[in-house]
Amino acid sequence: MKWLAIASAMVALAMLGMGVADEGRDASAPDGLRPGGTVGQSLPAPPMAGQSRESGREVLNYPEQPPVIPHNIRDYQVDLRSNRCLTCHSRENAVDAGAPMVSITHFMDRDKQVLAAVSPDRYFCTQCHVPQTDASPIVGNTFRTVDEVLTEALEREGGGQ
Amino acid sequence: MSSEHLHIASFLVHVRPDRLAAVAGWLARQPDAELGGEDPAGKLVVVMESRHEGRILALIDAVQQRPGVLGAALVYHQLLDPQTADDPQEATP
Amino acid sequence: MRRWLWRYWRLLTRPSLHFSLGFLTLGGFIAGVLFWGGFNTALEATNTQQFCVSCHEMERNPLQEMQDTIHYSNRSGVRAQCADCHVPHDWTHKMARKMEASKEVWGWVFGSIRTEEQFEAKRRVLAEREWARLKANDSLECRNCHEFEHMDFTQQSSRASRAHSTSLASGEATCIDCHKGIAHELPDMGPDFQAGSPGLPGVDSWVAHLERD
Amino acid sequence: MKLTRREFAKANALAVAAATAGMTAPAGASNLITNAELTRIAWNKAPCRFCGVGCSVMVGTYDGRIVATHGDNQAEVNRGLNCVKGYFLSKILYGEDRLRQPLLRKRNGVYDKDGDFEPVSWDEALDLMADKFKAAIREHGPESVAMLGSGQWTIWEGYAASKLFKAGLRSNNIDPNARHCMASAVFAFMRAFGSDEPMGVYDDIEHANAFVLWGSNMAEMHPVLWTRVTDRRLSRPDTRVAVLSTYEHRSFDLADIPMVMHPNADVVILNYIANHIIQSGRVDRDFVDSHTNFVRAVDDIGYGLRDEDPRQQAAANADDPNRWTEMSFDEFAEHVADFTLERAARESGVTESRLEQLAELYADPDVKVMSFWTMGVNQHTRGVWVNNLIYNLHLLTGKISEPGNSPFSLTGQPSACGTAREVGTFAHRLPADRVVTNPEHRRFAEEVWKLPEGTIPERVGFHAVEQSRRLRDGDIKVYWTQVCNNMQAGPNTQQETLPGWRNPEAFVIVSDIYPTVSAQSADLILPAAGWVEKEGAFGNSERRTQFFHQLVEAPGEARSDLWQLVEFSKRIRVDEVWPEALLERAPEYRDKTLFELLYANGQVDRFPLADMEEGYVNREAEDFGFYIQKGLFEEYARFGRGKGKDLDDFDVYHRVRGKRWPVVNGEETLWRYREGFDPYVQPGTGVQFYAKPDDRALIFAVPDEPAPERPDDDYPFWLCTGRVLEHWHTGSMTRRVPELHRAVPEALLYLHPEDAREQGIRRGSEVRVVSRRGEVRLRAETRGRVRPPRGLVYVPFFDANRLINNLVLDATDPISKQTDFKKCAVRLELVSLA
Repeated sequence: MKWLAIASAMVALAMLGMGVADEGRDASAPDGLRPGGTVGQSLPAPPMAGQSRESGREVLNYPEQPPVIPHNIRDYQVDLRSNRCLTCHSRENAVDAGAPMVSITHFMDRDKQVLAAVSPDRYFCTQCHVPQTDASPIVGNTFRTVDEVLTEALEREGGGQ
Repeated sequence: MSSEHLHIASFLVHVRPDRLAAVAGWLARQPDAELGGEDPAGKLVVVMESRHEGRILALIDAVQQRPGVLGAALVYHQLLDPQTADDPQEATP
Repeated sequence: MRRWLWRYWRLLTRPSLHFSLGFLTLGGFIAGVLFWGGFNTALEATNTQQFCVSCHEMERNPLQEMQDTIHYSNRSGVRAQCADCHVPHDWTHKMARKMEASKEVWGWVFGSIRTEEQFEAKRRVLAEREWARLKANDSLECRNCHEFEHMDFTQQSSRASRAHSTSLASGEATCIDCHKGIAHELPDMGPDFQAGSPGLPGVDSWVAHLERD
Repeated sequence: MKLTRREFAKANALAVAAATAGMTAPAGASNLITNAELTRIAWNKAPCRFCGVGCSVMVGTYDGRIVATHGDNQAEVNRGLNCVKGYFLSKILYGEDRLRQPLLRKRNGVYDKDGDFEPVSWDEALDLMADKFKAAIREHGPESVAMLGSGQWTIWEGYAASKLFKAGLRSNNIDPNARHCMASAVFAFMRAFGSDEPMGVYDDIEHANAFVLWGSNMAEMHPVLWTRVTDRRLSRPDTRVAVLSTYEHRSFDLADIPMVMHPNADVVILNYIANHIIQSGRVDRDFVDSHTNFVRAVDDIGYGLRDEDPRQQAAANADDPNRWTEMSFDEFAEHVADFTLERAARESGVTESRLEQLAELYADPDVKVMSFWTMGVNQHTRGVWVNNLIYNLHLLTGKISEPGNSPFSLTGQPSACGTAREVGTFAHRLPADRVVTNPEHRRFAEEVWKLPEGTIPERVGFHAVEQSRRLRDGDIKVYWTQVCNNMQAGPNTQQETLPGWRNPEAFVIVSDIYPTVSAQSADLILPAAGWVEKEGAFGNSERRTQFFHQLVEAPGEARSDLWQLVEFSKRIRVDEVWPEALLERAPEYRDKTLFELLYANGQVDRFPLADMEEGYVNREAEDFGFYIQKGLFEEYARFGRGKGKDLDDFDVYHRVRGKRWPVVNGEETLWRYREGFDPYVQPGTGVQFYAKPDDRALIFAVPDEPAPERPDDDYPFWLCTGRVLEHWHTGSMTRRVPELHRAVPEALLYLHPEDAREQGIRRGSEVRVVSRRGEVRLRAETRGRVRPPRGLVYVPFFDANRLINNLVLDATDPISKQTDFKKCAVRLELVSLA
C-alpha cells in the first residue's frame, strides 16, 4: 500500500510538471471548446469515440432535417461502381430490407421533375446523412424545436385568459 | 413498438394518375389511416394515428405494393402520450 | 511399342537383385513420407497470403482494399487470409482449385490484369466468378468460420438478426447474396455491364443514369 | 377553437406532408392550419453561413427564435439542397456559452495583461480601445495598429472596417483571413486578366463534359456543387471526372481518372500538359495570337519567411517576386519542352497513362473542360504560379469564358469574394481592384470618401502572417480581430501567434460570438451578433451577391461587428489621429469624430429609416438613426460601377436570390469577357480581356521550384492540414451542434496502414506528431475518410484541443503572402498503443 501512495504522488507531480501553465502564455480564460488557459500546452488525446451502439431512429428537429444514420456504415462503398446505401434503402429493396425508403424528395432532379429512381444529385448520401458516435457534446445547445417554442408561447399567452 | 405511445404520422404516396382513384379508395378503407389530400398529378397525402408504429410502416410497405404506386415515403412522425392526447392543445403538459 | 512395355513389366515383377527388402520397404516408406510432406508443404505455401500478394496486382488491389475491412482487422484479431475464402478447405476441392489456378499463372505470365485499368476492366468478371462459386456451394467458405448454428442473435444488431433469422435460416438466401463486397471493393454493379465499358454505376439508380437532355 | 394535442399533431403532420409534396393543403383541413395563433412561423431567405458555394436557405423563425432551416427551392445555386452543415444552421447560434457581455482582463479593477476576464460595459470597453488606439498612433504612428478581418464579414462590415483603418486611422495594416484562403487566386487573376474573380459561373457544370479537380476535395468542401457535378457525371456517362490530390479522399469516389501525386509536383504536371497541347498541335493559334501575350515570370522568389531565414536570404528575387518579362510563343514552347511525360510521371508519382488521359481532356478541342481548385492550389508557396499555370491551359486551347469551358477558382469562405476581395480589405487593396500603391486609385478613393489628398497611406500594410510576426516583435501595439480565429487557424502558433498576442506590448481585442481559442488569448473580448442576428450580405464564388435581413435578436448585449466598428469610431476625433499637415488641407474635419468623417458624411447616412423594409428589425439602423447598411453599400458600389464590377441597387438584392455582377441595367452577367454575355465587351471582338490595357491575357512560363521544407531523416513525413465536411474551419459553431459533434467528435491523424505498422502504431493509438515548431497529440486513424499514401499524414484543423497549426511552417507564397498549410515535415512518436 505504501508503494502505491508514493507512486501516485510521483505521477501527480509529473503531470503537474508537464502541465504547469507558463504564466505569460497561458493566462486564465473561459473554457469554450478548449480548457481555458491551456493554449500553450499539448493536451493528451482521449480515446477515439466509438460507433454509437445501435441508437434507434431519432425524432427530427424540423421536417427537413436529414435523419442521422442510426447504424454502422463501416466500409460502405458508395462510388462510381456501386451504392451500398441504395441496396437497402431504394424503392425496390426497402420493403424486404425492412429499411425506410429514401424520401420522395430524393426522386426529384434539379428541376423538381420526379424520376423513377433516385436522382443522381442525391447519389452521395453521406453529404447530408451522417453516422453518430457516442461522444457527448462539449458544450450544450439550447435549440428548441417548433413544438416546444409553440407551446411555450401559447402558455405565456394562454396564461392570460 | 409498444403501445404506451400514440403515433401521429403522415406520408406521401406517388401514384400514376390513372390509378389515383383506386389507391385513394383502398387507403380510405385502411384502419387508422385518413386521406389528408389529393393531387390529380398523382400525389396522395395520408395522415395516420395509431398505437403501434409497426402498423404505420406496414401500411407504407403495403401501399407501395399496390399497382400503379410509384413510391411512398414517411414525411412526419410524432409520438404523443396517449393519456394527454385528448386534452386541449395548450393545457400545461 | 508393346515390346518396350513388356520389358518394363518384367523388370517390375522380378525380385530385386541388389537392394534388400528392408531398404525397399523402409526406403519406400520414407520416400513416401518425404514426398507427401514436401507436396503438402509446397501446396500450403501457395495458400499463404504472402505468396498470393507476391504478384503486384494482387497486392495493389485486393489486399489494399481488404486492409480496411472487418476481415483484416477487427475486435478479436481473428482474420481471414486469401486462401480462407478462395481455396476450399477439403482436399479434393482444394486440388481442383489448385489445378484451376493454372489459369491465374497464365494471367500472370501474359499480364492480363497488370495495370489498374486492366484490373478495373476485369473486376466484374473476376467477381462474378467468385460470387457464382459461393452461390453454388451455399457460401461454404463463409460457413467454415461463420457457422449459422452457432450465431447468437442477441449479440447481433436488430437489422442483422432480423435478416439472419428469416431468409438465411430458411435457406432462401445464402451469405453471398447480401454480403457481396465484404472483403474487396464491389465492381461496377450496373445491370447491363459490358466488360471495359465506362461504368453505369449503382444497382438501383441506373434508370436515373439514362441519357438525358 | 381549441385543438386537442392529437388534432394539433395531425394538422401539423398534414401541413408538412402537403408542403413536401408541393401541394396546397386541401380545403378540408386548411381551416385547422391557418389558425394564425398556431402557425406564426415566418420563413425568410438567407445565404448559408458557411462555404463559398453560397447556397440559399429558408430560415423559419418563431417568437424570436430560429426553429427550422431548409434548402431554398427558388435559389439557382442549390435548388432546395443543402449539405449536412447547411441543414443544421438552425442550431449554430444556440450554443450555451454564447458571449453576452464584453470581457476585459483586469486585476483589482484595472486592465492588466495577465489579469482574469471580468464583464465590463460597452462604454468602458470602447473607451479603453479608443485610448489604446490613440496612444499607439500618437507614440508609434499609424503603423502600430492593425486589424485582422474575415471573408465571413458581411460586405458593409468589411467596407466600414476598411474605411476606418485606411481613411480614419490612416493605416493599411488591415488584412482579412482570406489571406490564408484566396490571396494566391487574387494575385493570379490580377496578373493574368487584370481583374479579380472568375469569368465562369456554376452553370458551366451543366454544360461541361470533363471536370478536373486540382487538389480540391469538393465532395466535402463544396458539397452542393459536388451534387451538381455528380448529377452531370452520372446522367451523361461520356463525361469524365479527373481528381488529382496528394492523398485519396471522398471526391475520388466519382473519379474516372484518380491521381495521387507527391506534394509540390503540380507545377511539373501543369507544365507537361501545356507541353502536350503544344506538341500535339492543338493550340488554338488564332485565339492565342489575338487574345494573349506570353511572359516569363521572374524565378527564385523565396518563401515569404522572416528575412533572417537562410532560405529567404538564398533567394535572388525574394524582395520583388511579382515581375515578369516579355517572351514569344516559341520561347514558351521551348520552356515547357523539357517537361516531358516521362519526367512528369517520375516527379509526380502518377502513372503515364493517367497523365496522358488528363492532358487529353485539355488538348481535345471537343471536350468542354471545367477546372476546379481551392486550398490545394492557393495554400502553396507557388500558389500564384499554379493558378497561372491552370489559366495557361485554358488560354492555350481557347477554352475559357464560354459555357462548359471554365477555369473555376472555388472560394473557401461565404464572402471572401463579396467582402474581402471586392471591397478590398486586403493590406494592399482599395475597392474594385484598386491598389494603395497607385496614386490615381488613392485619389479616386479619397474623392469618393470626401477626404483631403494624401489621407490614404501609400505603403502596403502588414499581411496576416506579418501581423503575427510584428506582434511578436512588439511593433504592433493594438490588434483587433473580427469573425476569425487566427490563434487556431494561423500558422506556427507556438513560435509566432501565441507569443505575439501575449506580448505585453500588445493590446489584443477579439470580436466573436463564442469563446474561441483566439478569445482565450485576447485581452478584451467583444460579444458579437451572428449570421441572421444582423442584416448582412455575402458574395459567393460565382460573383453572386446575396442579402439577408436581421431575423432574430442577438443575445444579451451582443452587437454586430458593424455596430462595434461604428460605435468605436465615435470615440476618436480626427485631430487625435491625423497629422497637422493633413488637417490643414481639411480644416473642416478638425473637431469632427471619425464617425462624422467616415459614416455621417452625407453619403453613408443618406438613407432614412423609412427606406427599410416592413416587418424587419435592424439594430444598427435604429441605433445610428439612418439605414447605414444601404448607405455603406451604395457608397461602396460607386467604386465598381462603370469599371466592370457594377452592382445593382441595394433594394433589388433583398428581393432576388442574388445577382452575378457586373449587373448593367439590371441584367446580371454570366460569362465575363465574352461578347454577348458581358456588356463591357466591344461588339465584334468575340473575346476581350478588357481589364488589361491591351485586351490580352497573360500566359506565364514558370519553372519548378522545391518546397521550403521537405521530409528528411529527422522529420520523415509530409504533413497536410485541411477541413472535414461536418465542421467549418475551427468548429466554433459546428462543434456546438450535437449532431455534427457526434458525427466527427475530434481531429484524427490519418495515415497509411503500412506507415502505422512500421512505427508500431495501430488504429486508435495515441501519437505525438512533432515538427520543428511544435507538437500535438492525436489518435491514429488508418481506415478513415482520407487515405494518405506512404509518407504523408493528414490532420484537420477544426479541433480546438488539437492545435495542428502549432506544427505548420509559416512559409508563404512570396507574391500573394498566402501561407502553405499543405506541406511541412513532421515525425510521429507513439505515446500509447491503445
